Amino acid sequence: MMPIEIRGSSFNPWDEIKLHQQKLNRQGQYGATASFVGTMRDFNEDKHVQRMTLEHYPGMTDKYLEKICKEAHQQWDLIETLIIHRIGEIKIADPIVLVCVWSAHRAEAFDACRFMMEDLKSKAPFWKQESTAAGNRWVEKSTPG
Amino acid sequence: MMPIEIRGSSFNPWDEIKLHQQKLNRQGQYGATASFVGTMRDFNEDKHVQRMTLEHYPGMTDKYLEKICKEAHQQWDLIETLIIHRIGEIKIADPIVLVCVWSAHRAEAFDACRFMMEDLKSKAPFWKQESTAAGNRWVEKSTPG
Amino acid sequence: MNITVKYFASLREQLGKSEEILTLSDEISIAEVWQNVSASISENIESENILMTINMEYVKSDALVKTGDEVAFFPPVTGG
Amino acid sequence: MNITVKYFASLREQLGKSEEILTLSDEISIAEVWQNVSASISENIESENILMTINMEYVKSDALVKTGDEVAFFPPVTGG
Repeated sequence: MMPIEIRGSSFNPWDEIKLHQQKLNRQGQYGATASFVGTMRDFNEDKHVQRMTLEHYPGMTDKYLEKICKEAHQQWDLIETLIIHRIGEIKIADPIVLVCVWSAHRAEAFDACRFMMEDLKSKAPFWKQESTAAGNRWVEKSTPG
Repeated sequence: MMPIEIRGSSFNPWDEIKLHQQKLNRQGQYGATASFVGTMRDFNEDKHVQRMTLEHYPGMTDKYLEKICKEAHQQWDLIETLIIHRIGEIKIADPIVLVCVWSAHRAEAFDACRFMMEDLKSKAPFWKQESTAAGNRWVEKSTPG
Repeated sequence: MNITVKYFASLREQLGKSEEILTLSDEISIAEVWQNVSASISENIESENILMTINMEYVKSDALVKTGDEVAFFPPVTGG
Repeated sequence: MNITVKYFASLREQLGKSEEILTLSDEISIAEVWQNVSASISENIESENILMTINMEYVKSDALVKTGDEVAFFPPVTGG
């Protein structure tokens, strides 16, 4: 299945994983599930952040996330991957990204999940603009992985 | 909070994370949540497995899991950790272990989650006995991490 | 030959546009397209700090642009 | 001096008991306790393949056992 999804509104990552696992219907095959959730904080680079807007490159975003999943499946023996990424107006504590990987054994799940997040952070065409008391600012670079 | 829990009956890891996050009430502080779930497979070392029994060392198990959490908190800047581990009769597709880590940034969450799982796999006093068509057998070693 | 050029995030704001159609007389490199379109920005942006794509695939600055291509320029990405 | 000794998993089955109380005349190392209790097992188990704890903490084989200690022996763990 390897779904990727760009979401315009808030989502609960744990409900999404639970639901996707039910749909996947591969019980007894996966022994390992590694997930990462990135969530909006109220603080970044010395400033309180009030809200955020996530811009993206429509068309390329989907294409790039699909590429990440395909590369992970080529590099490791995986059963399934799931990526969900928010766009638009983000509120404090909103989940921004979910990456989840199912595999038979744990090394593959851990390695693939981290690879996918690092690749997404460095190359997937999304941009954050934060609103602070001092005005709006574009986030210039991601935190190191 | 750093809770650890030994569970005698089936649990849903995604419901547990969701619930614990609500109780934690640190919205806006964590930007990263890394989790790992180990699930019972129907196949191990060339044999179909029907069910499994997880034995443990009561008293030491809790103590050891708490030690893992404390060490992770000493080594990385974490907001919260959660460990749940099953004991007793395990059915195919039952979750066996959940490790979840909340932190401000992703490197800490990924590193701590993996460290906790590897330490748990190599030292926490649990033992698996599998039931196969050929009878019961003790699992002799864990898969490499 | 016509190409579509897209701009995102801070670069879109600096240039004051998100998309334009350029008519080129020759096949040129994407670096030359960047020199062209970035000439109007007062603060000089080094092309090393700009990501470049042709038809939604990352390319190096010496990649050639063909007619009908969708070219995009944007600052380092900050999703996830 | 009395100590409690616990056995788990395959070792518990091989020894046919999960716990016993031993009376020792001297303070001895946990390795010596292991030699004592494992003598009855037909297939020889190398002590390197056995994990040893005193009062629920992992110890090396030269650790000394004191009166009242809870000692445990078990095979490699396989949880998670």
